[in-house]
Amino acid sequence: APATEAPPPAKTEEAAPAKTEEAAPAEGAALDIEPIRIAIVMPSTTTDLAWSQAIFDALLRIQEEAGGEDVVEIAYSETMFNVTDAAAALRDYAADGYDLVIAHGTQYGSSLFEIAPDFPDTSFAWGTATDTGEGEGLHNIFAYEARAEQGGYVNGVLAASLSKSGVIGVVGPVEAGDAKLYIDGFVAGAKATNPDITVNVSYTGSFGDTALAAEAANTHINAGADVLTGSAQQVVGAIGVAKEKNVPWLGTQSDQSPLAPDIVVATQLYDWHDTLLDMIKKHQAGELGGTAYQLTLKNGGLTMLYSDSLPEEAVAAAKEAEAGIISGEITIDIE
Amino acid sequence: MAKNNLLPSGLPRIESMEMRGIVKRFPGVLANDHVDFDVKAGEIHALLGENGAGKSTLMKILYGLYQPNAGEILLNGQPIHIHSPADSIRYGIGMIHQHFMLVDSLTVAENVALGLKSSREPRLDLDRVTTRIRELSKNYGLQVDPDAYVSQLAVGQQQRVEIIKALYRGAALLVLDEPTAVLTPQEVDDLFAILRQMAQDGHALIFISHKLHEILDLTDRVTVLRDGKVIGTRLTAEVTKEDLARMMVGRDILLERVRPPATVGEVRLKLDRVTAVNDDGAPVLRNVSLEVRSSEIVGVAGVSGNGQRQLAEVIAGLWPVTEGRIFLEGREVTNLPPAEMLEAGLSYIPEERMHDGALKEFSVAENLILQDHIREPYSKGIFLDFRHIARHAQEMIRKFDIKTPSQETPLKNLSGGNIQKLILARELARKPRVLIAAQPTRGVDIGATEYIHNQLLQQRAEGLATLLISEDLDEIRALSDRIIVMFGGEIMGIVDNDQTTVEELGLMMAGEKKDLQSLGVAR
Amino acid sequence: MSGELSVLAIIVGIAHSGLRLATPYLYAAIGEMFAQRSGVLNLGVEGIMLMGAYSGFFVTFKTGNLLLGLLAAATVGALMGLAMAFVSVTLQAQQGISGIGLFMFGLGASSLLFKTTLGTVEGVEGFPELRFCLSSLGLNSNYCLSQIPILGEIFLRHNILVYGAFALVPIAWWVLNKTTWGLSIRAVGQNPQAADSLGVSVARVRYVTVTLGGMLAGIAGASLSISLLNIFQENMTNGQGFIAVALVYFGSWAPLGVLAGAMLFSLVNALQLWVQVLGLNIPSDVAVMLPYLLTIITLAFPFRRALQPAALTKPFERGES
Amino acid sequence: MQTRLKRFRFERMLDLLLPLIAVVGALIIGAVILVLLDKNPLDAYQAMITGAFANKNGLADTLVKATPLLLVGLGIVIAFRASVINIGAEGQLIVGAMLTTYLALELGEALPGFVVIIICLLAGSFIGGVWAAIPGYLKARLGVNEILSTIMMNQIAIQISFFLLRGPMIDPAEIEAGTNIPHSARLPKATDLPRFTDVARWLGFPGSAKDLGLTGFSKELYGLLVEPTRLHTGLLIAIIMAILVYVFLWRTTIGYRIRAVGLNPSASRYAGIDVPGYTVLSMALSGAFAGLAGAVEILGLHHRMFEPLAVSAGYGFSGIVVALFGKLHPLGAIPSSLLFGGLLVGGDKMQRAVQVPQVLVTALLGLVVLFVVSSEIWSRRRASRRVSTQSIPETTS
Ligand SMILES: Nc1ncnc2c1ncn2[C@@H]1O[C@H](COP(=O)(O)OP(=O)(O)OP(=O)(O)O)[C@@H](O)[C@H]1O
Ligand SMILES: Nc1ncnc2c1ncn2[C@@H]1O[C@H](COP(=O)(O)OP(=O)(O)OP(=O)(O)O)[C@@H](O)[C@H]1O
Ligand SMILES: [Mg+2]
Ligand SMILES: [Mg+2]
Repeated sequence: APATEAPPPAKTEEAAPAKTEEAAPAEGAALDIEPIRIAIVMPSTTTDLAWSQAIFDALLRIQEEAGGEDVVEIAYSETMFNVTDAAAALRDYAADGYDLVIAHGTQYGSSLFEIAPDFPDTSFAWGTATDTGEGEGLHNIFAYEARAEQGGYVNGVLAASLSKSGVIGVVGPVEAGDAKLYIDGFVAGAKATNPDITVNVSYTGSFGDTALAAEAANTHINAGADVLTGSAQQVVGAIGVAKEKNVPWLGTQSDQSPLAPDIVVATQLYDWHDTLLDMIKKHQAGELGGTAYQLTLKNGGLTMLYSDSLPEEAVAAAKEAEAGIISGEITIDIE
Repeated sequence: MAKNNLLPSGLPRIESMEMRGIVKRFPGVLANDHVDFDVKAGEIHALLGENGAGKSTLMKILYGLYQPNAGEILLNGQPIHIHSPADSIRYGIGMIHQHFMLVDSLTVAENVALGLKSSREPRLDLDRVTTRIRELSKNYGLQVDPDAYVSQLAVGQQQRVEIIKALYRGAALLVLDEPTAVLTPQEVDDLFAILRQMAQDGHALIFISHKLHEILDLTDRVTVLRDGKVIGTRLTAEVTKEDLARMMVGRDILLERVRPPATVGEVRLKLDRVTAVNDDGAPVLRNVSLEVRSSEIVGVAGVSGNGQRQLAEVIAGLWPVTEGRIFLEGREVTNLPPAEMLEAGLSYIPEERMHDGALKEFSVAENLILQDHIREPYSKGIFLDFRHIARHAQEMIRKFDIKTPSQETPLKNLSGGNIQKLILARELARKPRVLIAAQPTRGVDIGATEYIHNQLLQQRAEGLATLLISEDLDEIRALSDRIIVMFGGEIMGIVDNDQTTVEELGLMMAGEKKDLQSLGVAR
Repeated sequence: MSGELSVLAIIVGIAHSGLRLATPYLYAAIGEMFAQRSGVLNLGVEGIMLMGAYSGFFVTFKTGNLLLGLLAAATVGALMGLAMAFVSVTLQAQQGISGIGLFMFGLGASSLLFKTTLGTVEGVEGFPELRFCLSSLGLNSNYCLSQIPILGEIFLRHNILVYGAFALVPIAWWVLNKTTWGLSIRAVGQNPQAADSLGVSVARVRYVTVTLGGMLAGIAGASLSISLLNIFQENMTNGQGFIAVALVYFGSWAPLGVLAGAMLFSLVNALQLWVQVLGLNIPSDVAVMLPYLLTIITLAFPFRRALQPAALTKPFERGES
Repeated sequence: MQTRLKRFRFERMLDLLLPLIAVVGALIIGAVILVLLDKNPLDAYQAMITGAFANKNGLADTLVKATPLLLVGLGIVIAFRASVINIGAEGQLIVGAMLTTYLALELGEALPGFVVIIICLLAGSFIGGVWAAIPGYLKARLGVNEILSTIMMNQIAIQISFFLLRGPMIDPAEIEAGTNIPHSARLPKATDLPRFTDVARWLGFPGSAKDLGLTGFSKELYGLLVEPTRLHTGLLIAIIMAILVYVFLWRTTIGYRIRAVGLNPSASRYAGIDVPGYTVLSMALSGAFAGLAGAVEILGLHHRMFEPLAVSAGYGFSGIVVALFGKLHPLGAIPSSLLFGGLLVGGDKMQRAVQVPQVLVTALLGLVVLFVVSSEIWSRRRASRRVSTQSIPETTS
């Protein structure tokens, strides 16, 4: 099993863009929060090993740390790909008196902006997004996003150091959004490490086409790739192929190593724990919204997990990249 | 003794089959009302009756296609239960259905092999089936290519396949439901020879036909059904045509039509050396030339599948003409789309009335405006005008004596005869200049037939030019001024009805061309 | 970009991927072809595939026995086919809509079972690639037939389920055209009245074909979950069942036609993956669109006549005609 | 006569009740599953019913959901009436939504809102119609099976949308923020379809439910009409369209022809109807309704375009179910869309109330569909008995 590095103690303050605030530090195990009811609406499933699972796991962790269901009550709606249904769920949770209602999908935004004014005492959270709706006079929305390109960059550095063939394969879903951020960061990281390296990127055109993702991985391997990465829930298919062909895989979003412990050698983990906790605290302090959060390496929202099996110098290069990004020495150019 | 019990095919004989007190109710119809019927080995027993008398129903019960509401069936004196065709086949009963039971997309051999155990299960043994078919073809004079697809066969050939299917299974008891409807006189003779042979060999045969002379010619006994009841069973030798007709209808009947003399007028329809081909490029019409004048009925005789349907369809604009020209009232209309042919004054009664002529799910009123719904007064702009449509329907129902609960009734609830009357009403109401009537009385009972015939004659008197296509020679003879005989897509001859004989027509129907001079001067 | 890759290697890669991608389509489409040839349109293939994928995976995961897993997938698929047969043959329900119902049920039920029994995406050891090594024949050699250049590389590096899918094509052809059963199936789909009048049980034929179709759809699902991907994830078929139904139409209801359709679709999919991998300057969306576009374009060529079974989607009742 | 009439009415009622009985049957199986999952089925179903129908928000959600279902269903009705199987409503809806978004963004500032709305509705219908006419044409002229081609066209529509949304049509703010989420900018507010509450305000409704002293369900109903909910006037468009489609199919010559072609192409050809032309036309009309649904969803609900499958939301399939439940009748599609919309909304509500996985709802709906189609055999049997016991006069002979 990979050595899971304990999440580094979250850092305070970072030169953040205006109106963007960092998550507050989490102190120790016992969380000091009042009982709260949280509801979350997600486009895929809580077990997708990717986008939705990442935040759901964080919620469960908070619940556990805070003392269980009596303190943190969690309600969820998954597979809410249909925005109309998602909106109904959001309104319903708010009407049911949930204190924090999370809309975990970009596409939920316009619905959320219509619902939020009707529930001025409820906090809402919207991700991935940067807009808290203050421009429209809304004060009870938090926004959050993951700077996926940061971990992407680190994974890229790692991949370039691992690759012997000089070819790396990337299995993307749809060429947009979070996935594209990650992949662009990945390509930048790989190129920065080895300008001659070839990074082949292919998209399946769908978030859930596991079979095509698997074949994309196969194709990359046939094209000479000896390190693979990819994003969205479809990648479980690609990881299966990587496992079969014994090609190392670099993950993102959720920890995919249980699926192939020897193959998933590094992961950019989205750790929403601190962000969520900060929202809870703000809410309980009477600040219902208005903050835009970012998961970054610097604030510990993005953490890198490295497997023991990785060569030391590769991990060293990756950690150096991490440090560079955190310190601001490395800036990532994306299209 | 034991040998005596076997048929030449090796099957055991059915010494006797008896149906007792058979009752079959369909919703609203008592199709069989306590029917008693029997047949013995070596006998040909005729079943006779008007359309809808219940003949097919009785036979379908025997074959296991329907379950009777009451009554029993005895085989060799033993009561038996027939739940499905599989059962009846097991008992040695075979049936040639009124409507062919053939799979178009399969070959003749495959159709024959269907449902049979193969000699090398699970593999098909088509070679053996083919050989057997060839044998049967030879023994019984039934020419048919085992490798041909059924869809490629003419109707007469398909009928042969049906017979071969039954012979192949060696049915000890064979039911033939109107097998002669699509055969030429010569083919009928051949079939009868086979049937007589089979009877002699010890088969039991049940034969259904509307043609009285066939019954007199072939059968030993005859049972007449009317309205689902048995009117009587007679030895064929002891009855006359007139007796049978009276038993069938319940009164004396006059089968003659009076065709008053008429003076023909201008040429309304003219075909000039029209040729047409099918999807495979094979010609279905060759150099067909004809004229139909005002106040004239021209009959087209011929065995089914000799180009009559295509002739009707090229005129209606439904089948492309590859060579030659068609004129309607002097105007060339070759290959105009159907809509324009209708516009030009053509009316058409297609032979497959349910398939081509009407919409089962549409109401009577809707069916009556099938071509003309876009015209005044049935519509204004794009909107249908229901007041006029209803008024029109009422008028047609009254004028043409269409029996229907209401004008809103879906067409499928009408009987065949009334559907045909509706189609006739619709076509005539359009005040056509030329009418093509294909098989206008097929499957229609005597009353309705009489009515339709009289309508056609009345329209003739009013100047309509009619091309009457029929496989019923009696009908052609009764109505036509001139008769065209078709064979293999060609015109074999055009003769004056009053100056020809059935023999002459029969020869031409079998493919003998009348000499060309007479063709030219036939008018 | 990848200059070192020879054209030949790319072709080998495309062909190899094409065969793998075609595998689930072949199972599902051949099964569906049987059902349709007998006159039943089963639009629920997608749902059956998902249930097959789940049960195959679950049993393999719990027992470690791939054959048991395959058997489970086939059984569950057959049961769902049987349900479809009951609804569409015995209860004469409209086939299009009952298929959609079956699909929704399969999608929901497989996910529900996944959540309650597994809870998270797990992996199994799937059917291994066969490499046809001489050593397995007891020969003292390290050589494997899969090393044969080109042909071996394309054809001899697959697992047993891939070979099974392709073996199914001639078998299906044989059953359909060379056996008494096949004759009954063809007749029942074309003219059930005629078949019935010769003692062929229309209902039985349809029950068997639809159940068989379900079984093959179940195996199609298993070919994803325990042979190609070796995982189960909710909705992992992602519309492949519907494509399989479409391929039956594409293939004009003939095994070889279905094979051609499945290969065309899969090869173009493999090709578009290569197009992207090679970094050719085509937007990814356009590349993904290729197989769909090409399928439509191919169909527009008039060289084929559709041979749609005349009784397709029409329930049969004796005495109706 | 009296008893016959009574029996007739009773049987008619049975026809209407049968689907409901079937729904109950499916729910009983669902109850067993719920018990196995350790949930109380009574709570669950109570949540389901109250969630969909008991209060103004539930009702609003049901109606909002029923709107695209009805529009898509109407299109399906037209296609199926012409014997064309349109499985491509999904793609047609998506292209309608895309063009609507584009036009609303382009014209939204330049023209008055209602003008833009009308342009968008027409354009959405138009492009949906064109998208469907392609498979229609391929079927009519080249014999390409429409089940196949419409499935393929769906995928093409999805990929084109992704292409446009991550490039030419992406929200500029996304590029600025560097997040590159593939959605368009929010459409100008002026192009929002008015919500019921807006309409009520314009019409000067007397006041809130409380002011009027309403309680119970009437309060909810009143609230549904005048208080802020998501309910938008797209619903009215859909209902008006249902009536128009009814008039169109049964009162116009074009509708007559479409039905004739669907019932019997051969007889239609004999009657001079251009069968291929009407096949294309009915497909195009069918697509136009799906396209209109796309336009209405964007203008009335989402106000921006995002992931195409999240906009089309399976309406292509559920629309088919709605049309068939409605017996392929435009007016039947109205209650059918309400029922189905209610089941979907209520199912979600149940999921939230007792926290069962969402997929249970999907499985349950599948069972409902299976049970309802299976139950039709009884009403069909009775219908055939009914028809044939109507007296038909004997022919004179
Ligand atoms: N499946 C059925 N359902 C309802 N009524 C039926 C059915 N089959 C036959 N009938 C009716 O039963 C009656 C007897 O029909 P049957 O086919 O036995 O007549 P037939 O004597 O064979 O007539 P034809 O000479 O026209 O073949 C008719 O009124 C017919 O309409
Ligand atoms: N297969 C069937 N199913 C249901 N009803 C049928 C069937 N066949 C016939 N009928 C009904 O039986 C009645 C008689 O039909 P049929 O066509 O046999 O009339 P017919 O007795 O031959 O009358 P006509 O002499 O006018 O042709 C009609 O009401 C028809 O709807
Ligand atoms: Mg009749
Ligand atoms: Mg009969």
